[in-house]
Amino acid sequence: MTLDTVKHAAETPDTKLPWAELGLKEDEYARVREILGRRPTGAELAMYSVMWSEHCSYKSSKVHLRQFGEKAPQSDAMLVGIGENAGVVDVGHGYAVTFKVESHNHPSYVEPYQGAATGVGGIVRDIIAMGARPVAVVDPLRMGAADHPDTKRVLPGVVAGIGGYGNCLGLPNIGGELVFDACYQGNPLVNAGAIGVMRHEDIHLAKASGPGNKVILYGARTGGDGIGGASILASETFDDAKPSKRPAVQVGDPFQEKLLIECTLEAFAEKLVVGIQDLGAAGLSCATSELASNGTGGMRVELDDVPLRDSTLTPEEILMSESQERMCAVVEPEKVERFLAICEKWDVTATVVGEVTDGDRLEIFWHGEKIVDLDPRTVAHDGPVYERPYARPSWQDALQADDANKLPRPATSAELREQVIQLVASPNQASKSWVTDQYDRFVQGNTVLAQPEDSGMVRIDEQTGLGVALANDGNGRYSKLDPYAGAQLALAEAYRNVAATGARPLAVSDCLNFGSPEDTDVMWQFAETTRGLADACLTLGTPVTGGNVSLYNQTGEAAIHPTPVVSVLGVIDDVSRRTPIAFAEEGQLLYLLGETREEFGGSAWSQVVHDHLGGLPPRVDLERERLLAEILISASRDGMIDAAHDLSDGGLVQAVAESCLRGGKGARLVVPDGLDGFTFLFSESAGRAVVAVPRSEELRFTDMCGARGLPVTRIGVVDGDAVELQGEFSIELTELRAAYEQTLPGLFG
Amino acid sequence: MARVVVDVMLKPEILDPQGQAVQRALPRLGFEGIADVRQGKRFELEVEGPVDDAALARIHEMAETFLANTVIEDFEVKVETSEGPK
Amino acid sequence: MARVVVDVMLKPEILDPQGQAVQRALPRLGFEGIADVRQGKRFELEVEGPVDDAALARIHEMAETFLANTVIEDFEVKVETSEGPK
Amino acid sequence: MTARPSPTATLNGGPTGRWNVRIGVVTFPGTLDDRDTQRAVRIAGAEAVPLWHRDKDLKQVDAVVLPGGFSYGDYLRAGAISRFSPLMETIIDQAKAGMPVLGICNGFQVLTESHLLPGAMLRNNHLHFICRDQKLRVESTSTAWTADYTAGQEISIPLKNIDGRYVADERTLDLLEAEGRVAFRYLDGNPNGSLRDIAGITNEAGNVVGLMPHPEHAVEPLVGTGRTDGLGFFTSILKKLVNA
Ligand SMILES: Nc1ncnc2c1ncn2[C@@H]1O[C@H](COP(=O)(O)OP(=O)(O)O)[C@@H](O)[C@H]1O
Ligand SMILES: [Mg+2]
Repeated sequence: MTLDTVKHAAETPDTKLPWAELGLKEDEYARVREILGRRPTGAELAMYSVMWSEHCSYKSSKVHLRQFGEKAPQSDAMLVGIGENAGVVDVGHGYAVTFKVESHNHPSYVEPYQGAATGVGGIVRDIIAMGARPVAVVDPLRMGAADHPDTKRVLPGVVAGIGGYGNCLGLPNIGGELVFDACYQGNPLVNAGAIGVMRHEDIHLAKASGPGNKVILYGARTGGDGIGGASILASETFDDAKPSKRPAVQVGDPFQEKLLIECTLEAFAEKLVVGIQDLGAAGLSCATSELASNGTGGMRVELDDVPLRDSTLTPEEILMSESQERMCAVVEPEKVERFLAICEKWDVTATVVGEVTDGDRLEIFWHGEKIVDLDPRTVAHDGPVYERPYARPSWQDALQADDANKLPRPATSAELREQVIQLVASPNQASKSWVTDQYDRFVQGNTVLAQPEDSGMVRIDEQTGLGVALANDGNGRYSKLDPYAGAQLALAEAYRNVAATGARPLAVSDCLNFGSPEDTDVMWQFAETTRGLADACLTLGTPVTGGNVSLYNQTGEAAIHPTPVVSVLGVIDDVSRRTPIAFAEEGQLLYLLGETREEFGGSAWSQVVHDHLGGLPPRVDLERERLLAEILISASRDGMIDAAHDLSDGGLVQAVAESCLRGGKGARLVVPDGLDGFTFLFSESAGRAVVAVPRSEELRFTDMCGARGLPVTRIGVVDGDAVELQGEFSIELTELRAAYEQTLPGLFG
Repeated sequence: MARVVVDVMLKPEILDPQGQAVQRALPRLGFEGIADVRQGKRFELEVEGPVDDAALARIHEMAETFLANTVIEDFEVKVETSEGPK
Repeated sequence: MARVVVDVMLKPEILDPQGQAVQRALPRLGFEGIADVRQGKRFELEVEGPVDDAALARIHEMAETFLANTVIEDFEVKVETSEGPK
Repeated sequence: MTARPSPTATLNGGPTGRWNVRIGVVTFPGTLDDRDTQRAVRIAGAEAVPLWHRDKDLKQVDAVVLPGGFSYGDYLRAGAISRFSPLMETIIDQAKAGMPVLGICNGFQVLTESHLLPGAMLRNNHLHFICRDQKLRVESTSTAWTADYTAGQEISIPLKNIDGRYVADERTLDLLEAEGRVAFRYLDGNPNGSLRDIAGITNEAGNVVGLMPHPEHAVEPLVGTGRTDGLGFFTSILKKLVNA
């Protein structure tokens, strides 16, 4: 076998390469040839093909994502924005916080445990690559129908994988979502998010600067993981006798990752690192080309020095391998010894594999021969950009015309009561303890709030009580009805959830899960979503700091609901001021903040009772959201409320049920003037929350709402052992608890 | 009653963090000369009735669809003659 | 290189919920006639040098002090002749 | 980061940081709760001394805590690899000579693997990781780590593990009961199938204690479960060492 060196490639311009099998389009391959002025070598082709893939290049989504930058609100908090491994925001007292959400959808369908586990591993490496200590994880999940047999395979595996990995890393899981819907049957969504904390001066970036500086690869050895494409390259064109077995599934090693965290942080603390990049999708191809192109010079890499788990790997495969738990650091020569000593201390394999050069090329060598010689920018940043066609789906009007407000409503008090129980017991509304009890929420000793609170909250400074909160939301049903409004509702809900716990919303990360961008309907949904989200972020003053796009979540013709998952990060000056959801004190007054309209399109009620999806989602009023948030934050700071719960899917009755069960106290509710009991209980109007106010604070609180123009309605009192709607029905907490808590254990054991 | 054993091991190309951790610990415990360790699972099944070809075919199917995850694992079905670990 | 296998199983008197969970699932998957399932561990050791009595004695010691916890587990050491799961 | 003196620490233990008591907190690769344990030690009023698994030296500490986590990923068996560390050799010797040692969760597993405590920990009977606020009864107050509790006192502290099922043979269990060495028992339902609802035990001398639930996560009113029921472990040892 002749090694396909740069020289060889120049001499054999007519050699056919399997660019199509590697996923490149004809014009893309032509561009590669044009960029290089010759045909690529096998190794170069491997790099271009993975880095120009949809996953790594964002070629279909880029033109739309630009709005997040173009429409970004002015924010003093933003320290590092879109384009790095994760965004960074200033939270005061010299602390900076980084956070991001990513998808690991497809791998989690193929192998739920490992797919989900490695999803957590990947997002945590993004956080450490910024210089931060990870302090919490979250896991927004979407599964197929709760009673579908395949969901019994996927969900328990996913939950065990997220727990198995996150628990072993010592990261408290402080939030997430679990939504069941048949549209996710063949395409479950496994999104994972992480938060990290650092001092301002510790922020690190992925760039290789300073000629002579060493490139160190450390962590797990490189194996043949996730390199199906490269194997084609190796076997069909260059060597027919290659081993055929290359695993499509990667197995995670959380213990290795824990060591990686500790040794990386120790190296940061000793100021040993000039630039750093995690190895995720596209492995070394991505890390070397991104480090080099973001730096000032070029880079030279000796591929023979990469520690291997499998000695039969070809250079193409080494470049593409997605073996987990690896990082790449750029270190000044005189600090290399110390860096390696820290790795040794933590039993982490570390090897110098290259150095920064004063040129501008990325050069990679194998057995002493040059097999890659290219401008790293062309791989990392100058990938193809598509303006994919899109159009409003032909079915959209009919869907919106199918008005949920016209569905038959409960006719009697008994029926109303029955539907409350049905709602609370439905898989999407029922308690998620079956999931969250499998996650460690206490580790690190800083968890102030975790599930089932409105947002997760961790303390980041013991002296001052400074803390951060994170909430993730997304409602695919709303987005299906109106993707522009759906994205805004997702943001509004996460924003409201953060404020409900007393934290001030600061910044946004998002994970956009969609079907195929080659479908004009899907592309329209995507365009509408990004436009809606960017507009709303501008209005609410919360910039998007980063995120992730997952496309092709589609089985045949059927795409999933457009599902933007929006994460809002908030800050709270003193976590002792946090507001929980629990109604814990008898006699406290319950107030409903905001306005309730007849809005049932996409509602939980329409799904649970009628299996219906149609009409319009709730109206969005971002100014109202902002006002509501201000009230909730002030009330928390000044001690005017003891509990708050945001109203979202399931409406008021769901929120009240959760707050009562959490606090172990009942509530007596009265239908306010101008509303009927059904609308009062089940409407999903946005911009609302329910709060528990101590009697001594009642006047102060209502005056504040009145003065600022927020509608506030007294709806009842915390009292007794039942949730009672005066004149209609009463449900004992024991019955309510059984309905709420038994559903998931009943389904999943 | 007859005993059938199903051994399930990670495929050779798949990372085996457990086996690795064991192997790395051995020299520290004073055990040299072990070049590699892989850790897998062993299932001992007590089969009612005769272990004939039909029974073995069923167990093979069970191993393939349930005991092993063939995306990442290989398996082997053996009829035990000895008594297994004591 | 020679392969030595160490099988480690929970002692019979110790509850094995993993084995039980497997056994309970079998009928639901349409597999009848399995009276009991026990799940244990299998270690495949690649031994450098000859697998003579001395080597086996060392491996036995390794199994007893490390691979198995003899408070709860039994083990068996076997020299592999076949190739293991394929 | 240093902790503010907690009001509860003063209640139970006396003025913060006045005595020069050094409590070692061990870090193995994969240990997770070491920094939380150090915080708990500080809140109780003692000095927390980090100990590294590769060292043999105990840095003149007066007592040692083996914290929770997944040392060596819990690969092979929880605690099985850690117990062979150089530091554990020293700790095993010192424990036998009477030094107080507390093993929490993974630390408990290390203690059973080291045979400093009898029995073994196995996978939970329901096979899931479980994280919850767990009610316990303190059965023995005559250990180095429990004197600040009252016999029979009920406390709630977090439980979080997947290998938390305590097993031992009948003879050992009977002996533990007879000698009053069952230190903690689960209340309100056995969370993992532990024999005789055992949550924690002590050695004969009472200096070595192991338990699965996490007292170090219940020392501040704001975080975790919001309870401080776990602080007594750390004030108990502090008082004992101060009065020694
Ligand atoms: N939906 C999105 N919204 C905002 N930023 C996004 C989105 N998707 C991707 N990005 C940003 O684009 C950059 C590249 O993303 P990605 O390649 O996934 O990063 P990484 O490889 O570090 O995970 C990152 O800064 C990421 O935050
Ligand atoms: Mg990254």
